[in-house]
Amino acid sequence: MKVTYFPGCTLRTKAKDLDMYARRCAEKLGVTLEEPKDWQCCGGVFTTARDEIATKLSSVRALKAAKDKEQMLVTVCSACHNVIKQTNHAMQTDADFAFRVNNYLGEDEAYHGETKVLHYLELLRDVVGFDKVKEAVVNSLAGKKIAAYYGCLLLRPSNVMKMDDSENPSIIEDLIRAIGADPVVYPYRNECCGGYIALENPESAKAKSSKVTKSAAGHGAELIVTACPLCKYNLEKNGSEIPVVYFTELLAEALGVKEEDNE
Amino acid sequence: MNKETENLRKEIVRISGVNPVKCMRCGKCSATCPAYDEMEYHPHQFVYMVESGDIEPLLNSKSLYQCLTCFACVDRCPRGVEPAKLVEAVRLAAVRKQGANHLKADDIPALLDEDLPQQAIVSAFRKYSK
Amino acid sequence: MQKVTGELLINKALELLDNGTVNRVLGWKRGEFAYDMTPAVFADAEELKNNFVFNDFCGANFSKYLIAETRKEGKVLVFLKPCDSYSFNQLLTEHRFDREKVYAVGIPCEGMVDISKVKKAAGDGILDIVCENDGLVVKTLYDTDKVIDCKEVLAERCVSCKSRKCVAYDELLGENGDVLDSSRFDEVEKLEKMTEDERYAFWQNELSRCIRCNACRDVCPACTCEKCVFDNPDSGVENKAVSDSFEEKMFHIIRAFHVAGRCTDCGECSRVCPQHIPLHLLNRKFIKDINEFYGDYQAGAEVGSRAPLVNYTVDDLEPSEAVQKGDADNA
Amino acid sequence: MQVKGEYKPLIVAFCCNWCSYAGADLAGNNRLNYPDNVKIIKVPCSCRVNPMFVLRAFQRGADGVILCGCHPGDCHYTSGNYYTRRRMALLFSMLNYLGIEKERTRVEWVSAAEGAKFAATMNEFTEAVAALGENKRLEDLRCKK
Amino acid sequence: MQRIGVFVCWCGSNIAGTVDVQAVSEALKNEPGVVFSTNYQYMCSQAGQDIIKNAIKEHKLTGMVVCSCSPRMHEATFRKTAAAAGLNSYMVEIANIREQCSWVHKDMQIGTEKAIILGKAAIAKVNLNAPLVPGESPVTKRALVIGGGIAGIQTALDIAEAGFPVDIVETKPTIGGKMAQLDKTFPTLDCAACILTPKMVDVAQNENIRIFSYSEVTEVKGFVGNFDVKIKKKARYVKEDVCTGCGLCTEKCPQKKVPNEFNLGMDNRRAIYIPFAQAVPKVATIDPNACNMLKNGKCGVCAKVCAAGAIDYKQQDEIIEEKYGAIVAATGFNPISMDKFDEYAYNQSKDVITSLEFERLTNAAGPSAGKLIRPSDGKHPHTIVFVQCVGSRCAACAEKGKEYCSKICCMYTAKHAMLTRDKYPDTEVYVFYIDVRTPGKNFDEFYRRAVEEYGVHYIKGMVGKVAPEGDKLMVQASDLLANKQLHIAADLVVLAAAIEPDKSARPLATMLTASMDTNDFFTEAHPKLRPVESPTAGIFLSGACQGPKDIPETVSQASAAAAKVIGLLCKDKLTGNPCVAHSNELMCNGCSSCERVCPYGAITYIDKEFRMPDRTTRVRRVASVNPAVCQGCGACTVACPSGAMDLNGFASKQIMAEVDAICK
Repeated sequence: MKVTYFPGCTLRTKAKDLDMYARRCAEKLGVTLEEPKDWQCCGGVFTTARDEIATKLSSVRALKAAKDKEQMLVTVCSACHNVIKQTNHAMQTDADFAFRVNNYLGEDEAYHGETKVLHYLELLRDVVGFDKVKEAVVNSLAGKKIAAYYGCLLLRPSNVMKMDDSENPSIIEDLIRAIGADPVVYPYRNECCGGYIALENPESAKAKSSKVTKSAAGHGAELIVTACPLCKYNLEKNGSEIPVVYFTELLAEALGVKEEDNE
Repeated sequence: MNKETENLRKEIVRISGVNPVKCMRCGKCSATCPAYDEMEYHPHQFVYMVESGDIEPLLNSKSLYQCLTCFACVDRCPRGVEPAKLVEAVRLAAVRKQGANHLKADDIPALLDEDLPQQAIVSAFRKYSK
Repeated sequence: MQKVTGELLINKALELLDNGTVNRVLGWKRGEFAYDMTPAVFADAEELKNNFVFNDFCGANFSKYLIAETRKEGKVLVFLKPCDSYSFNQLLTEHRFDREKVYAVGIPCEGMVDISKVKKAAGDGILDIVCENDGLVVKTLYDTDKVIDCKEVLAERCVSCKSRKCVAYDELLGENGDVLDSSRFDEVEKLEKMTEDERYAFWQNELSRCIRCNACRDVCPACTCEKCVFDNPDSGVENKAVSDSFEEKMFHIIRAFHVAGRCTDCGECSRVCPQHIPLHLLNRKFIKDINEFYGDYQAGAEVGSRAPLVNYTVDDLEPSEAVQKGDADNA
Repeated sequence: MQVKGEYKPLIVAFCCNWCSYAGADLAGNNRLNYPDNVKIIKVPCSCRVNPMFVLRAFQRGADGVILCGCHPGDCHYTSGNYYTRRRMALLFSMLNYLGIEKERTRVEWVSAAEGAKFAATMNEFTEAVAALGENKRLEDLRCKK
Repeated sequence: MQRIGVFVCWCGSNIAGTVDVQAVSEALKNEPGVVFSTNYQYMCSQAGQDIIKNAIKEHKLTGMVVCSCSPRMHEATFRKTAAAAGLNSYMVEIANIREQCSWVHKDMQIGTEKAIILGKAAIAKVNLNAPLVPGESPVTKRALVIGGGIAGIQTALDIAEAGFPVDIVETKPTIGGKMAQLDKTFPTLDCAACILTPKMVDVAQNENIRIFSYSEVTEVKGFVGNFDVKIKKKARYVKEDVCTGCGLCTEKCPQKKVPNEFNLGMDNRRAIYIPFAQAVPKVATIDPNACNMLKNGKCGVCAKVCAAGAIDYKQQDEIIEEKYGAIVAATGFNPISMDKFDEYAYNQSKDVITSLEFERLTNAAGPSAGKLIRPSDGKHPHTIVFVQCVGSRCAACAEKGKEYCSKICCMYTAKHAMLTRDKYPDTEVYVFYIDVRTPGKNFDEFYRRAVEEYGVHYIKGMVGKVAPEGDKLMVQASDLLANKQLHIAADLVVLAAAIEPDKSARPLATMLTASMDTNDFFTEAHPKLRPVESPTAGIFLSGACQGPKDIPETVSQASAAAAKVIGLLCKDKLTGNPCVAHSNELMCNGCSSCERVCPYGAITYIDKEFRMPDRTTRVRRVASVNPAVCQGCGACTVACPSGAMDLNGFASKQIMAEVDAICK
């Protein structure tokens, strides 16, 4: 099957791994990721103000491109996912906003949030199925204790993201189980890492991030997985005792496609 | 409330889509906020102060730039008030003023380190500048 | 123009008579004029072969006849066009006949023609009309035969057909169609957009032509009361009283309200009106309002559905809001 | 309230026994004025009002018809006024569609405690109907005269 | 043609001050049907009533109109007057010329004109009135109470005390309900079991009370005074009349790992069990989902040890059919699920518990024998955080919490905090609250004692997150008054979960045709004046099924409901309101429109045989109104497309006659 895939700015630069492994795993699982032509950066964060139009246009363009191809739109970066899903929700529910955006874009056919937006994790759970992922595993990670770090962007606002229970999520844990490892549940997996505050107040980011990594390690995790480049940066930068990797890398390892290039 | 404040209040309510009178003052937003300690005014105060028109202190407060829109307050508020959206609307009211950008392009190079993802820079720009 | 032929229906009817499934057939037979197809009950094969017809003039909706027919011995065969099937279901919802005593054969319908349009196109003095492929060959007193494209003379109700899907049948001849995205509310919208005075003038012009012949009521598949209120001296709206009576003046509003929420929009009322009053525009207004106020509802789409007027939600809109909403002029 | 000889519209008010009729009584108890053109007909519940009654009133010369019932959710019979609300929404919308002035019809929820609201509603409604003048249109929709 | 008398009342100057009563009685004299018209100073006085009585006799009146005050005032009076003189009560109509005429107008001419029109309308109506006779129906002198908690127990006891037989249907194996699970009760702190169990014993010993435990109501038909009810007595695989309750089986059963519902799953019970020591009936029950014998036929230990021979593995569900005159719903409440509130880590940590679980933890008969311990490690907690309003007052999303205040949490939390500090003074207790609501006798004093005498820390603010770290629960909360964010390392967190109606209430309400609000609480007939009755006649409400309630309130309401039931059962016959709907079978189409709008389920359909003009017969489905159930709203009359349905006393023709009279 084919889906529209929005990689996002960071996946082209600092988070190439997140992107590369996502593509390889998708291929292995029978999903082709098609990039829309000329996609633009989503802007990193969703501006909740209802009168902000310009900052949301790139998301709408990507959504529209997927609609034209009658495909789902899949993202892997948490930030892109959050921005695009929230924008799509606004297009569905805020008629005034949608009217103005459509006016601005001036396309023949107005867009009203018809495209289905999925995170790569949702693609694995709802489209591919974790059972199928499990069957595709060649290097079982049995015995490995892995903590999922969701951060804020994947889950919240939960009435829009609708990915999982925002207080007790299980989607990454289920993936970890599917690839044979043991998930470690710890309380700060859905708390903020500090995000872009790292830029001007690194101390604040440090306080937040180290709370997360300490808690994960304290609950016995050997490894933290995340879907967000900025989360990864913050957790690593602020002295995590345990490694932090993208979930796609872990999946690639399990599916035996991690070292493909070197063969 | 004078007319100017009243208009500002209405504008903030309009662009945020948040109705502050729904707040029942339980303080769960502030209980949940990860940036609480860095803030001078806390989420519940944003809600109360916008409601009562006491907006000027908020516009001038550094607290505006401490909220990371992590939506924890939005998700946990029992009344559906969505404080983060209100904070954002107040922040926009501040940075949309001429020359009031909290983050300027010239400041960036000094803040960078080589591992920092772009995402951080674009996000910060979006939140702090106009 | 019809995709199923009369022959096919006759054969089906013969088969069902023959194998004892039914003992009579409700169908169309030719009336006095070529375009005048009237409902008839056929009890034997001979009759069927000689008189049964199905062509572009068979607009009559048989559902209502089933009330009387099912009270007789044995099973009756009925042919249901898509719009008839909605009426069929609606009558079942209202427990008006015994489903066990009917064998329903769903048939596709390509739309029926409007004889007044044919007359307009072909002129007066029609002697005979033959339905051929997509056209009608009209023989008149005065002219040479005229060929008219069926599409040109399609009845209004068929131009804005709501559904080509048979929603009730025991057996289907041909392929079932779909519920259509119809333009049936366009006319209503046009009226809503007029000013109050224009609307009044429109209706005054239309309704003043009424001769109170009761044809609309008699044909209506929703008007199946054991005793119609207009015939009931105890109702306060009995007719045949003095000429300025209440019923005389309010007949159409009362009738439209009586069938509101139950009318399937089959369009029979307007078809039979000798004065060509667009009565369906009253019913459609109710349907449109119901859809807009309380969510889409199609009477007869399924058996047992709860009609909007015997239903409610606690946050329904207020009558004042309803009037505003239903009044495009003020929007 | 009225000056003699002035055009006085005739208003028929259907009031439910449990809330609105009691509300009208309370208006009287408190000596609140409203026009004498308003004539009240008691019904057990607003849902007893058949659209035919409304049309009958208009045809017989009423200039305005108002239905009063318990507030939604407070119906003595639990759900009667919900049916009223739907019926009248459709009826009034239809009358408007036929070109009848929409100010001539109204549904108002008046509780037994709302004597003041009852009087105010009647004053307001009468004024609105008076502004339209005599009801000609519904006396004979078919205008056969 | 009627012979109508018109009686115009002056009401002193109340009417006569603004209405020319003489002119009114003169004007009405000429109306069709009127044979007598007069006026008098006070029609409601004895002298006035005598005028009416005499006129009825003298002029052989068949109907009468009194032009007077509101019918809400004196309609009943004049109806009795008429009846006393031999005129059917329902041939009386009132023209309200006081509240709706003389009191709202100031001008004599205007008032007089309007009074005449109102009189004419009433006369037009009376012309079409028909004598009505209220129907009578017998009353089955037995009550059914659904739910065996404190509400149901109290209601049943009160009804039984009055001498009427009562049946209690309880879904659990024992009566007692939530109160049986409580430790102490506020504000007096007496032990719940000490005051409840004697009542349970009373129930068991009362000759007028039958208990159907482990049973449920499956069907309700009929109407006030005459309900037909089916009760399913689920198989408990123990012969109730044989079992002595010795409990030996519950000790010997090898299946030991069944979560114990009574202790909210905090310990285990056997597959055969008696919920608690004072259970009523004290009879064992086999859990078919846990019993090996029932699942795969391998065991049979309980049957072997039972000296009484009470075990019966072949027992079947039994359906009991009984008639009742009145039904009381007492289905109670439950705490809501905490699944949607995982910011408090209820599913992550055993040491985050609900208040009801806390009750069990402090109860001497509970899983820890009354010793307050952490469920995770059995250690004594030194810091306890109570969180109020978890899921109450929650408007954000319906699937998460409840919009209403659960009412009881403020008080029981004060109780828990106080008892904890009393028994374990070394324990720090924090209560996070939004508001403390203590309206009740001695309630606020109780809460203040918790603060002032027992040193409970009350903090205004909510808890945002509970994070289990190591053996501590890191509680992050706000202290709104200090404008601080607090971080407390707690040992135990107790959540005051919102309460909701029991899940069985909704299907029950459907069976009873009793209305419910959007939260699934039963609706009362009037929120102020008829708080213990459902709008459906013969259905009464007891306890928390009507709204959140504490024990004193529940018991008051339970007794009130009992009083209402007794009032009903005391009657031999019920006199109905004759102003009910009736269907003209000849005109009825049988379309079901009326049935669908009837709020009382008063309309059923019957197949009726009609003789046709040609002497054949035809069977047709027609509507039939049960006059004992119909309350006379008239919704059906408008829903009926054929006009077959009409309402006595407010017939279409009558109302149209009034319209005509007014509009003339």
